[in-house]
Amino acid sequence: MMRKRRMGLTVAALAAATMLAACSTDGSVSPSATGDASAPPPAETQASGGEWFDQAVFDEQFEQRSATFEGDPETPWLQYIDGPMTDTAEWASDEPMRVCFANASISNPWRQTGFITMQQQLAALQESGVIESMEVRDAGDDDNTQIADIDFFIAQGDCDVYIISPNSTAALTPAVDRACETGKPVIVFDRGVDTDCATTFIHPIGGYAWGIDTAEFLIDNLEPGSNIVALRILPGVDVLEHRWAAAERLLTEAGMTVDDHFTGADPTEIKSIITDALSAGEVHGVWMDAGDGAVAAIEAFEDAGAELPVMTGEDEMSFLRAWDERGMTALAPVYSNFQWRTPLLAVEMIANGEPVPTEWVLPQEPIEEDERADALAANEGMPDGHYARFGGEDLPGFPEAWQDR
Amino acid sequence: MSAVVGARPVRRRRLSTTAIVFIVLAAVLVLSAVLVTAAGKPFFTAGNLAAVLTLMSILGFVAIGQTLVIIAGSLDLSVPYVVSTASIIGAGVMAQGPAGIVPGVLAALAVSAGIGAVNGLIVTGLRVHGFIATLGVGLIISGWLGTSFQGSFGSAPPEFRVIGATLIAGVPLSTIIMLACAALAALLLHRTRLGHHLYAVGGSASVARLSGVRTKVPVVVAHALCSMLAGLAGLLLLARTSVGSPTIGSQGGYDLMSIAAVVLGGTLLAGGVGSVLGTIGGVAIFAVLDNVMSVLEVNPFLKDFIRGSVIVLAVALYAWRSVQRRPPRFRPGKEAAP
Amino acid sequence: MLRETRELLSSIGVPDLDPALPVRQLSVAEQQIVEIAKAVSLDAKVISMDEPTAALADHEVSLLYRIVEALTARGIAILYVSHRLREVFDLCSTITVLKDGRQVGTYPAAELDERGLVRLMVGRELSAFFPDRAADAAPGEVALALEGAGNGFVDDISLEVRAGEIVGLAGLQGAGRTELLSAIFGADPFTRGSMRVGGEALRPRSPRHGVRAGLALITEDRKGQGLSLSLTVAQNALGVVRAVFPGRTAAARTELPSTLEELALVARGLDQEVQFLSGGNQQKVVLARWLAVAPRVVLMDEPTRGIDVGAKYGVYEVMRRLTSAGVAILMASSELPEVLGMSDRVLVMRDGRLVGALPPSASEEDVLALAAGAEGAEAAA
Amino acid sequence: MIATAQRSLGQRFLSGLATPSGAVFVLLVVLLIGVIAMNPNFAEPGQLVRFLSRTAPIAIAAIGQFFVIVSGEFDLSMGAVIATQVVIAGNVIGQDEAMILRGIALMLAVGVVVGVVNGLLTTVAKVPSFIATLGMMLALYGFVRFLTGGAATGNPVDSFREIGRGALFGVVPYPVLILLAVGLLAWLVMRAPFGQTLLAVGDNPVTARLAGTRLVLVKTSAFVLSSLAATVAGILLVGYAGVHPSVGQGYEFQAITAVVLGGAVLGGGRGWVLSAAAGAISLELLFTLLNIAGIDATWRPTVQGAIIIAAVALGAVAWRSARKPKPSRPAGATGPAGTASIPTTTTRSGER
Repeated sequence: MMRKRRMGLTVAALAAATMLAACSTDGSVSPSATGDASAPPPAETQASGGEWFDQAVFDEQFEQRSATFEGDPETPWLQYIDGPMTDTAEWASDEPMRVCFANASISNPWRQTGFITMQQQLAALQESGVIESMEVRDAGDDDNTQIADIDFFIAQGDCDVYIISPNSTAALTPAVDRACETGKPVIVFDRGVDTDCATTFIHPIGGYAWGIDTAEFLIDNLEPGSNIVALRILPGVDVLEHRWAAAERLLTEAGMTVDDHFTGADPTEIKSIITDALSAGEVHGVWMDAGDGAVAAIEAFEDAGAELPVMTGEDEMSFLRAWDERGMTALAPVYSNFQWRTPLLAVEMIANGEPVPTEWVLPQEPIEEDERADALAANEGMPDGHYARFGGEDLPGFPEAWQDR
Repeated sequence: MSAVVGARPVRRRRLSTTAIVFIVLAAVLVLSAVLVTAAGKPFFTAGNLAAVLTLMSILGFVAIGQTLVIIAGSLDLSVPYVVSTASIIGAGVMAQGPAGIVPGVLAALAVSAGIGAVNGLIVTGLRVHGFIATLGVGLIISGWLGTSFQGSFGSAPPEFRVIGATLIAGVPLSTIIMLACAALAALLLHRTRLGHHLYAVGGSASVARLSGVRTKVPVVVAHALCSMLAGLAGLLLLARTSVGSPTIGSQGGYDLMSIAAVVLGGTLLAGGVGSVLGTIGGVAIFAVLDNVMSVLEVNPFLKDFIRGSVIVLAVALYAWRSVQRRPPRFRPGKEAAP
Repeated sequence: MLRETRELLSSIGVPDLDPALPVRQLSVAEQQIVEIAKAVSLDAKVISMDEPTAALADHEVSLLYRIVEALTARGIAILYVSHRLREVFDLCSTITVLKDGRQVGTYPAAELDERGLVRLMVGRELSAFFPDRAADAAPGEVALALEGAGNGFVDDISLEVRAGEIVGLAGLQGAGRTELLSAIFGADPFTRGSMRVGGEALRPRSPRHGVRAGLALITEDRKGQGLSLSLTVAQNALGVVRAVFPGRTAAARTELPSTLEELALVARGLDQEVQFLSGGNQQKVVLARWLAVAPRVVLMDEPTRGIDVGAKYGVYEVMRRLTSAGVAILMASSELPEVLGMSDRVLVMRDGRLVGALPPSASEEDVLALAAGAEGAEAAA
Repeated sequence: MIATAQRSLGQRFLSGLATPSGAVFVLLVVLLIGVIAMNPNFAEPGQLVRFLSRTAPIAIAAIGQFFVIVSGEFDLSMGAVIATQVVIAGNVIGQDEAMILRGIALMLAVGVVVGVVNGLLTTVAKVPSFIATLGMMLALYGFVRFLTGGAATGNPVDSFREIGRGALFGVVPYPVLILLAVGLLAWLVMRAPFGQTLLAVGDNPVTARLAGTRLVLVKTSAFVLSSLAATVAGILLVGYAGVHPSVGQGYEFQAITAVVLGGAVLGGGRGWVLSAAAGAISLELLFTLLNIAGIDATWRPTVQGAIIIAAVALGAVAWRSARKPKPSRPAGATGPAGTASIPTTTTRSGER
């Protein structure tokens, strides 16, 4: 029975597939147009399935850390590294634009903070008549849902511009391609996709830069041979994997002993891991690929009566505050949260027919000890899950919109 | 004997649970259309219907399999990891090009069926409750996935991806395949000996055993079929995303959602009673609900709240109706009929 | 499939059972028939029947007799397990006696009589099937009274049970005896009429209400409704006290060993799970459960179903002891000898109503005629 | 007639260990020895107490889950309750010491309400508890995140966090004391008529109802105990780790696993409450062992899954063999006991 059934299913699937290859379909995809392997994927995502470290990208981001950024440092969300520009004259329009935004999710504090910033930016642009409306679909961290969301936007035919914050790189590539085929401008930000069809791909320098900044800081502040515990959220997410790939490479080269763990961003887990590590021996340094939960790690040292480590966290407020209160040796790397403003500002530029950088690399500067006080002062009253470099101080809703979530 | 038979009062046919599922679905559809229209947006557009049907198809595969397992009196929490495994294996084999499609599909389904058989053997042979057995197997697979695959893996050739992106008369091909599987599963349940045995074992394993049914076989087969359907879901996701992904199954939360959809479709969680048609209705209710919330741009967090409430309310509706009662002989009220 | 089923049912002599009905809706007798049909459909050469009549009323037993005869005529061997000695002699050609897991002996049926069979089963001579009534037995106050009571399953029930009295409840399967008992107990409450317990007007709305009022219900389905099978003897025996009168638990626990001793319970210990006890010993645990709350009225539904002759006698003794202590007993049973042998009065039910009362001196035929609604039977009542 | 001969304490202890509820303690000791062998530091009293302190929340959650499981139900909303309580602690108590008592009262009230709703949905509305509590889980997670925009404002005041972080006289952590108190309380509850009735309800609800049990009340109480345990676990976790939306996530599955590891049977009627706590501690020891053994972090779920299945499978075998009946023999019965059908009778009857 079972075999018959399985064969039946397979046969049915295959028959359907061949039949469809023959008959023309109204689908938004045709095999030839999905750009199978025709577009050279950006190097950042080539590591799929294996080792995440990519020397070329590492070198590139190493350079970009000290690159000169075009534009006003007062508005870092508009800065970019000089490079190829996309001509947008064809989309120039006086009409307010209807924006369709396919968001991966707002399931962590970083994305929540960014989304608030984005909505405030939207309000400002609606005020100035650039944007008429923004329809948001939230995929709840699911590739399949996000693909359906994008296809829905395309089928609806109601969008003047697409903004996509992909849930994952490779899986969303075909859907982004389909959006590009509509001929409307497509703005991709945060995580990338394996196609360069987008009008602009907005992102901070990248995960390697984070890894380099943090590893160099630990190496500068610790003796070779020190024990470093690395706290990572989860495997398989490229922006996070790149952070660790670069840091691990540099730390190991510098002769550090590193021990990495996945925490699921759960502070309980973090505290247990540190406690176990401390019970096994001394821990001199803590490396994190995201800052929320850093306080639990610090408290684990305090509760065990151990000396506080040299530590890298993130520009999340709880970490900055804990760092400040305890006077630790620490660094707050930044994955520029202000990038959530940039896509809407790009829409404004497109509406004006101004060229936009094809790959829009935003600055990404860690907060060092001497900048900490300023960062704390500028974000007075913000909740713990807020990010210091959110870049929304000049927006109309500041600060209430970020304070009362 | 005739006296005994004759003494039985007339048994009135009541609305079947499946009928109620579809009445609820219709109500949800109407309500959705009203809400969406009131918000000034179109609901019954081709694009939107395609979106609903696509959302249905993936959960549909998993839920059909879950129906079989639940009818047999077990349950399967390992499905998300089977989905991911199938997508990885399919993508790995298909990376060589169109020639890999058939081997890829076969390999993915074979491995999925193997995982399901293991689930079934642990449940029947080692007598571990399905909840723990499949939770454990899920953990085992997730460890393998997490260790061996960091990020996406392999790729699907365009010829295979067509399955994920084709519409026939406005209906996604994936939905048609899902409905075909549903029909096969319904045939299996109602027209084959194995199907009858599934109901028998789920209704009461000891009674089934005493009736000469080999109680282990149907449970193992149900688990194998469930995993195979999860594997099909994984392949379909592969066709949609073009790459294998070790997390694609957990992203969708298919374990608890499929169980919820099955129960929403009127199948008894305790086993022995249920239908595939009802499950399709349950899946459709979820899909419409999700779609409406997307169209109305409901806060993502509030979506979960609404989902949870609807599950409970709908199931309460069936449960309230299906409290088993013998038909009364006399009018139960204050005054008896003469 | 329906047609095949109908043919199958005809072949064993029940052409009028609707194959399309869910089994749940069938009476126990009809379900039994389905079981047999299932075995026949598998072309079984040997069919074993374990207490096939346990759930059947005498009237339906004759149908089973016909089926068994039809099957043996087709060359099918029947292994018939029963506590009902009359059936054994009626149907069987060879009798094997088992006791305590061992085979006592196998004899041609013709070589045994009931008395000899009982001796083999019990291992000693039983002087009588039923213990004698206490000599000074005079019924006391009315302990339970119903007046025009009814619900969805029984109607217009009026009866009285006095303290120290055993009232038997006879009727065919499906006549409503079980329903009446559970209505009195509050499990399926009356919706009309009045009820008095010990002189106080009281209509239990729930089993708990019934227990608090001094009622006890010993159900016909011991394993499904009477016991918590995977719990121990002690946990079961204290189950009702703990559920309804938690304050009395300590006292009940102290009394438990002597209660069980009196009941002559055979078990490995108080911590043995009841599922491993024999039917008779399980029934004793059920009795212990209820004795622990000292009920005023005990409702018994098939109190000796599926237990061996020795244990039956033990149950009867407990009933006598209870009545001499002033407890009222309302007992439903399908075994007419038991009803007539134990009861002070016999009430007969048919189609959910009481159709008559008979003295214990009545014959089985009188009871059957009344229960089956034969011509003139009502007049006789 | 009843074999009342008392077995010696040692015999009872040994036969207790042969049941799954006892075997978990053997597992616990084995794992503890394993951990200490790989990291001798762990044997220091201070380390052990700190370990116990950090397992307190999951052990308490497992104790709560036990009540529900033993009554034949599931509570999947536990993790969501913990998350809710954590967020309430962060947002309601905040930095205001005066709010601590009111905050705790609110948390307990929320716990009771969730339990009552779960219980009524299961008993009155007849929704299977798996679905009812799954719905509650989604609804709670969703509602709390909707109200708070996904993140709490920050950790509550330190004096409140002391409950989960501090120690009595700086030696015995409060969580350990609370765990001991909860364990003792749970043990008493299970010995009391209520606990025994709960077992009976889990074994056979029909029998229990006919014995006069108020099913609605008893089962609902089990759900209330479960969400109260989750509330206590939440209070400890806020102290231990601080406020974060992911605190508590997955606790329902961990707690259920711990309860099953502790020998309770899904479906109800069997189990010992302290074994549930032991199951939780064993699970944590297992994670610690994997950590110390340096097993690649990504492989940990695999090892965990395999061990859970193996433990439960062995447990099932243990139940079957441990409760194999000895044939009951009436007093006065003579003759050889045991025939071919029950060969082990004579040799084993002395053990019990």
